Amino acid sequence: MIKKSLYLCAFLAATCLPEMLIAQDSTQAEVAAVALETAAEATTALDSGNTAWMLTATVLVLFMTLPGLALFYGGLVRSRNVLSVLMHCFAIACLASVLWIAILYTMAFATGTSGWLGGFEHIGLKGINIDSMAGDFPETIFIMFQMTFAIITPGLIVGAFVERMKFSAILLFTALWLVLVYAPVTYWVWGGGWLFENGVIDLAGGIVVHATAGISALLLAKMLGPRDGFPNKLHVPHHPAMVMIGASMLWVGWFGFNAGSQLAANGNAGMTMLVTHISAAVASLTWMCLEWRINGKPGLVGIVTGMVAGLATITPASGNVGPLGAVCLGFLAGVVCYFACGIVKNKLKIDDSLDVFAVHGVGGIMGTILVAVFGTAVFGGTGVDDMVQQLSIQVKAVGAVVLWSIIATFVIVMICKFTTGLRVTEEVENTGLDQSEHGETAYQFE
Amino acid sequence: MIKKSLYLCAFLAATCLPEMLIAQDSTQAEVAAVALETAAEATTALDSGNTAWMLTATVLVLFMTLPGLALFYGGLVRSRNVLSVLMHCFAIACLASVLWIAILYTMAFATGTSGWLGGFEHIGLKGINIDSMAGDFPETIFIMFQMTFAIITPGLIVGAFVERMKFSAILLFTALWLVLVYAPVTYWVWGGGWLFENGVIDLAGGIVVHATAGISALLLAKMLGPRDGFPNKLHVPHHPAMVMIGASMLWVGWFGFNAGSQLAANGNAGMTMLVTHISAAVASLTWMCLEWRINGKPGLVGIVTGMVAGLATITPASGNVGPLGAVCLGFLAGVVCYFACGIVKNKLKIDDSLDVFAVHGVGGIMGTILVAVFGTAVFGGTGVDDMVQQLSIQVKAVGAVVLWSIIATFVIVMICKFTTGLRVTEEVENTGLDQSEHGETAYQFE
Amino acid sequence: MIKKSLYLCAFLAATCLPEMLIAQDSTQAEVAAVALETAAEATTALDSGNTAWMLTATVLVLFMTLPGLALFYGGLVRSRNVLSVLMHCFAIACLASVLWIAILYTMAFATGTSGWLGGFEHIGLKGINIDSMAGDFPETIFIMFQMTFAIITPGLIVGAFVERMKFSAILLFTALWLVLVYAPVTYWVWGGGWLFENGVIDLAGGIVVHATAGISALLLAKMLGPRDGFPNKLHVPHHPAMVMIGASMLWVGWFGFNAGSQLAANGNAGMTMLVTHISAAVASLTWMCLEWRINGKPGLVGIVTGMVAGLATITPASGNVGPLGAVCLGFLAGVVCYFACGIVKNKLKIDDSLDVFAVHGVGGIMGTILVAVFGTAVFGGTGVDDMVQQLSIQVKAVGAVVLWSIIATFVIVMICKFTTGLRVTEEVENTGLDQSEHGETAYQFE
Amino acid sequence: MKLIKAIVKPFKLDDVKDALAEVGVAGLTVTEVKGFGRQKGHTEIYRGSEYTVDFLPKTMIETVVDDDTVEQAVAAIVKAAKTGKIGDGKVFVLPIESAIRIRTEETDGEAL
Amino acid sequence: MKLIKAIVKPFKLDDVKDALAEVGVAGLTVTEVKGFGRQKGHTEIYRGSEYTVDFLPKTMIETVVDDDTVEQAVAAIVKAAKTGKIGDGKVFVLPIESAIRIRTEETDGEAL
Amino acid sequence: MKLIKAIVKPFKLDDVKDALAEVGVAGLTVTEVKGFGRQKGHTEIYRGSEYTVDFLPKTMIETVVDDDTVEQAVAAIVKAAKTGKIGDGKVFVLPIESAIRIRTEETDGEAL
Ligand SMILES: Nc1ncnc2c1ncn2[C@@H]1O[C@H](COP(=O)(O)OP(=O)(O)O)[C@@H](O)[C@H]1O
Ligand SMILES: Nc1ncnc2c1ncn2[C@@H]1O[C@H](COP(=O)(O)OP(=O)(O)O)[C@@H](O)[C@H]1O
Ligand SMILES: Nc1ncnc2c1ncn2[C@@H]1O[C@H](COP(=O)(O)OP(=O)(O)O)[C@@H](O)[C@H]1O
Repeated sequence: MIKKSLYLCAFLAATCLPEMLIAQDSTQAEVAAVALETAAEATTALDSGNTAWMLTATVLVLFMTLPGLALFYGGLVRSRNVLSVLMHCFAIACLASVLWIAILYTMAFATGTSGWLGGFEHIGLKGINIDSMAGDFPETIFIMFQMTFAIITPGLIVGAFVERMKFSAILLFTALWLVLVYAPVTYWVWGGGWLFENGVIDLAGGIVVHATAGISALLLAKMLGPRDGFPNKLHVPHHPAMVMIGASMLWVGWFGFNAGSQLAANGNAGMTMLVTHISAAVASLTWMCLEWRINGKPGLVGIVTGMVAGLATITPASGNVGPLGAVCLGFLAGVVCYFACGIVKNKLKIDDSLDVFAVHGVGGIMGTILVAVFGTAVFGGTGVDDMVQQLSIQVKAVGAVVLWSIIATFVIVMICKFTTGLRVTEEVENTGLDQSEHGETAYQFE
Repeated sequence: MIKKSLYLCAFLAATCLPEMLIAQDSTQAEVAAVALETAAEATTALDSGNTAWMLTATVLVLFMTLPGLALFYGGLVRSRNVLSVLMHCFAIACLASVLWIAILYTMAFATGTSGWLGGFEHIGLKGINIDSMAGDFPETIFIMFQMTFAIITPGLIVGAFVERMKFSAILLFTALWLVLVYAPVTYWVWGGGWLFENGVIDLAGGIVVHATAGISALLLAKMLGPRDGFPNKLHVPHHPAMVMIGASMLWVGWFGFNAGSQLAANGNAGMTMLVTHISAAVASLTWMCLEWRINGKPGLVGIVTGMVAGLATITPASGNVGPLGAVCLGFLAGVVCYFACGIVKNKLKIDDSLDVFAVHGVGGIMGTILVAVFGTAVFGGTGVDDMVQQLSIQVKAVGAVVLWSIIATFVIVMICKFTTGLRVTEEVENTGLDQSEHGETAYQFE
Repeated sequence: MIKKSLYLCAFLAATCLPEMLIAQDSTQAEVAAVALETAAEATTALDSGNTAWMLTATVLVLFMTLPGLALFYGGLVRSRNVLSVLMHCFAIACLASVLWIAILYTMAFATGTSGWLGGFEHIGLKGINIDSMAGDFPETIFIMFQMTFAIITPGLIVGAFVERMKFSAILLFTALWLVLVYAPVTYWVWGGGWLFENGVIDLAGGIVVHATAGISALLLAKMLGPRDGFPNKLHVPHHPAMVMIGASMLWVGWFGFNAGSQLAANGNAGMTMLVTHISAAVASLTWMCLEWRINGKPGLVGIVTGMVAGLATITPASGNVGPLGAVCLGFLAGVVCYFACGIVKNKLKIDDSLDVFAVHGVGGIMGTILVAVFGTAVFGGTGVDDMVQQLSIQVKAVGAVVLWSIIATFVIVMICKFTTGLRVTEEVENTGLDQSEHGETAYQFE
Repeated sequence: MKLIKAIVKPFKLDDVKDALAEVGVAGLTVTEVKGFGRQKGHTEIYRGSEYTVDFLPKTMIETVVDDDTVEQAVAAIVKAAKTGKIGDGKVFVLPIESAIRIRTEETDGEAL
Repeated sequence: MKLIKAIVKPFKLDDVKDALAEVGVAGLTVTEVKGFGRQKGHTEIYRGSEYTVDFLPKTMIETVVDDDTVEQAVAAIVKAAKTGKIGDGKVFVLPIESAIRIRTEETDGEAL
Repeated sequence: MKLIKAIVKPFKLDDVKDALAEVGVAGLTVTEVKGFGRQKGHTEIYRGSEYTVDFLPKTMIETVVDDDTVEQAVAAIVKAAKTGKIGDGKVFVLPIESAIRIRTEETDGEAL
């Protein structure tokens, strides 16, 4: 398994070479936005307020996955598979943590020699100590904060493969995906890589998190095949209250995600929190009204899905838009993601089971592109002076990342297919993964 | 719906006129406690520590509603109505958020021309930007922090009408109530209005939150009529564990609520946290002992109800009392609210289904009045020099707010009655709101 | 009950006398690590960032117990006893809070006249006001922060006696245990007592929390006797998802526990957070792999138990080890605690029902001892210069605390036996404690 | 002796129980079941997709009665459970050969 | 009239329901049950200790049919529920003395 | 063949199962039910108000046995389930007309 993934790395490195040469022109990021001086260079004094906020934000983002996302997803499946979903999220979180300190952090954030991949100086957190600083707070906290993003991103993909994928395949997929997709893209956008150089805007992960996860989820779902009974004989979510609990945790945690991405407790963080909240509220109401109108009844699963769509959509834009932009993005999130769900299921006929692409992928991409519009002063935004130019950068960034996600995910899925195998047997699917894969039963109410 | 509410606003404005003229005498708040300089006036430098705490406190208070309060209430109803309760809390949160930025914030906190209502300069958050400050932290965070209060207050009222009120009526009620009750009262007490001018003490919402919600809940429950089976054939709480989870979230979130209301991470916040906790613990134990003695068995729902009573009671007083005062308030909360529950049901015969009035209303009012006693130095408190005078101010404030809440709630309920209608049909009530109003089923354990 | 416990205190004081005389040599702690100047002495200015972090950390640790630990334990028992477990945790939290302000805080942290027990100057929080400082943040917050530790520690013991112990006995046991075990040991290790003087390392409670609770739990479980059906006819955990939710809350809360114990938002807190997380992740994966290998299936309850083991183990060491040490401790936690569970049940034949000793006790003791190894520079640690000497201090400290815990717990259990009685009747055990002891039913899904 | 097996709408349980008590039937056993019949299930819609829920929640009441109580008991159930809307349910009567009360080992008529 | 009581594997419920519909049986009542038989339960292992789970989740389908439909109905159930693996379950047939539809008070054959 | 339908206290399930195994009955189906009888329900008190819980949790055990095993089986159940306290439950015996094992299509005696 490890051997195979190393081999793949080599293969991909070779593939990238030509492109790398082209990108060579772009000068190194002079001052990385996520200012990561090693301890030696650190000159900024520690700010205890910013440090306090970053500690808290890190806790919040971890809380989003454990148990937030796990519950959000767990409530949507059948009762015989709920534990498996929680297990997926939990195991992925642990695996991502270990890989992050081993290799991903350095790949994503150490100064690289090209715009394509970070350096390897911090492999195994080499060179990091108590005094290492990331701007005016400790680098250890930056490492942790970013780790929580590396945890939730593959966690999002879980929604695509629930109720049918082998646990061993999930672990292998996650490991390879983090190395081949997440770490490089993070470097490109946040770590000082070529998209960062190009001036792409993505405060908290419309590209890095939602686009990568959304696209990969869609492709994985397609390659994995649908659940038994798709699309007409599926079972209703077994526990909508669990979905709502998870969604609420996502909402509160998302303030750590977005406002934490400002890396300081300041006016930017405040505005980010505000617009994040507005988008979530507007998207929720929008989705609710659509359901009310179209289905006759406003549902709980619906309103909270709208909320997630609103949050995913504002994520990349939350450092640049004002309240008005947030209202617009929230509204668009509600409408577009609502219809995207139906399109994926009914037109594409892909069993992206918990709508990872339609909600996160579509939302994240939409926000990434529209920040070029709503980030302009006209809409009360900041930081976007030339809308057209920014638009082209954003589109290019999305395009490149989507393309790379597709290629890499395809390769990874093929690897899994021929090593661990992808799907459980039909019998296991019938019995449920909880019992068959994990030897446990979810509810024993006697 | 919107037209109607505008009409109502006009009507009420007219009604208020005479009173307003009387109140005219009171000079404008010189320095509003919640010091809201617009960016132009801001001179205080940003304090990152206070900012960090206010970001966190905001997250905590949102967490109180989503999912805290929702679960606290959801576990108390029948299993066929649990989703509807979660939906109420969630939709109310979204609606309150949107109204807050649209109009409520400016009504509550912008400098007004009389003591009765804030100005309209910040309508739609006009004039707020990244640099706007509220004291030494960004105004955006102040807006968010206060928004979470506007979210939870109508959320509390949910407990009065569960299992029978129409969803459309709930939304209309909430919108009107926020405009007519919450925003004005907030201005009176916190925003620099006439009660603020009078020197009323209410750190975190004994009046603004608990008294308004409690009284309105009682009246609404009365006007709505009881659930089928009240009072002798009601069903037991379907999920006490859910109640306890929600209550625990309320407890931890309440530190954001109370200590956050100090608007700084300092000694005041510390003492507020301490007395808040003490009151909760003492009230819990008091309630538990009462149950043990009276019913023979100490129950989980009971102990956590005691906790909520203790927290509601200390809320207005938590900036002024010391540990001893907290012990006294906690004890009184446990005893008085315990018996209040029985009185509402058995004497008043009102189906205030989840005891909003008996727990929040009674607790909040009691704390508001008793802060005049326990805030004196005799009881280790601070800030109350003349007990008798303070007592009269507190009583006046409670009286005025209760009166206004009753009048406004009555009008609002009548409006709902003649537009959306108030109650679901008997058949819907029998089937349960989850299925009938929201098209979902809570537990599908196969 | 109170009389009896006072009597016991006297008895124990007498017993301690000889030892106290020996310990007399050790000079008073010159500057207590947890620097608690009374207001009069306070010279350090308040740091709002550290204050913000300590407020947050306090919230996080309370969240660990309510509802974290309660759910972690509640999901592991039968459905007829789940409410009783939640009730135990909740009532213990309230009781510990009240005792803490009454007497425990001063016993644990006020300057004592010997190395054995703190002074009584802060009894009932006498002398504490808004201006009292603990280093550069308010002492009120320090009191609250430490209170949350006094809440969770007896909470951990709940796991030993679930499904069979009388509620009255639980309350009495908890009160006596806090006075006789928790407060003294806290003084010894953190409050400036003899172990503190000796230079023992225990950042966040390997000794104070996990060793005391673990050992006492084991002895209590032994004296209480096993549940009906132990060891072969026990029932499976009724709600593994609840276990996972609780465990996740423990994980996020543990950052408050460990990083909060640095009492500042600085580089130490950052590194503590990082190593805490690493240990949890590694231990989880280790436990999962062991289960996979040994049982054929990796389970959810297993992986989260591994997580708790990893966290308990790193706790005392988290201020001294680096990432490498954290990986090693996490791995050892996974392996050793995994097998310890089996040993307690199958070899010792003690029904320590939810493995308090095997997970918390063993983990905490292991971490306490191994910090002497992994805290050395060789393993990238800090603060341990002389491994052998530190090892001997650590072992001595563990030995003394274990011994004292055993003696005191034995006495306390005997007291309970002859006053409240220890166990419920067989009929109550059959019916379940929820119904019989608390008059409630957990799940009423109609 | 007969076993009466009635499948009714869940919210009618209390009414049926009371009606049976009135005709002297004071022992019964209740099971939560899911029913399928003329009353069609419903669809729930999540994120734009329809999920068919074929089965509806019903309550099954089983009570063993003396031969001469059967008719009254059935009539009582029918009266109490009727709403006149589709899905009201059925009552079936089955023969019972013997009955025994565990506590006292009384049999047949005495066991009820 | 007969009561057919079939205990089958839970995931076969839909197939059985469809099979019954094909032979004209359109009313049935379903109960989630736990079964014990030749198919042995399993052990779940938590923290190194084994817990025996003796009972397996099964689904009980009860349907009352006319005498002349019994055979087809039983055959349909057997066909639909069979996997050939142990634990497929049983079908029992019991006599029914009378049936009544609550809504209309139609009896016997008409009640089904 | 007979269907034995026993309603017992939930915590007696294991004992009854073991007792039945001893007399050679190795197949049974269990349903969680709520019972109403001489043993009165209880009240739960929340926030000072009483809620009557009429129904008590019971466990229904159904097992089909050969005619000549019925007596022993019933006796075994009664013995195992008895506590002597009110609410111990009942055992009813019903006639069965036919049985079939789905997996093998064996019928009657062989099907059990
Ligand atoms: N033939 C049958 N055998 C067993 N149960 C039946 C049968 N027909 C109907 N039922 C039960 O009765 C319930 C109500 O039947 P349905 O046909 O929907 O309405 P109605 O009784 O008003 O005609 C069903 O949900 C099912 O549980
Ligand atoms: N004698 C019986 N009486 C009632 N139910 C039975 C009986 N024997 C088996 N069952 C039910 O049928 C299910 C399947 O039976 P089992 O013996 O495990 O497999 P198979 O039917 O393939 O021989 C059991 O789980 C139980 O619910
Ligand atoms: N006539 C009956 N028909 C069906 N079930 C009955 C009947 N009488 C009692 N039961 C069931 O038996 C259980 C125990 O009966 P109960 O009268 O409470 O005690 P006991 O069996 O000791 O007299 C009841 O809870 C109910 O489930």
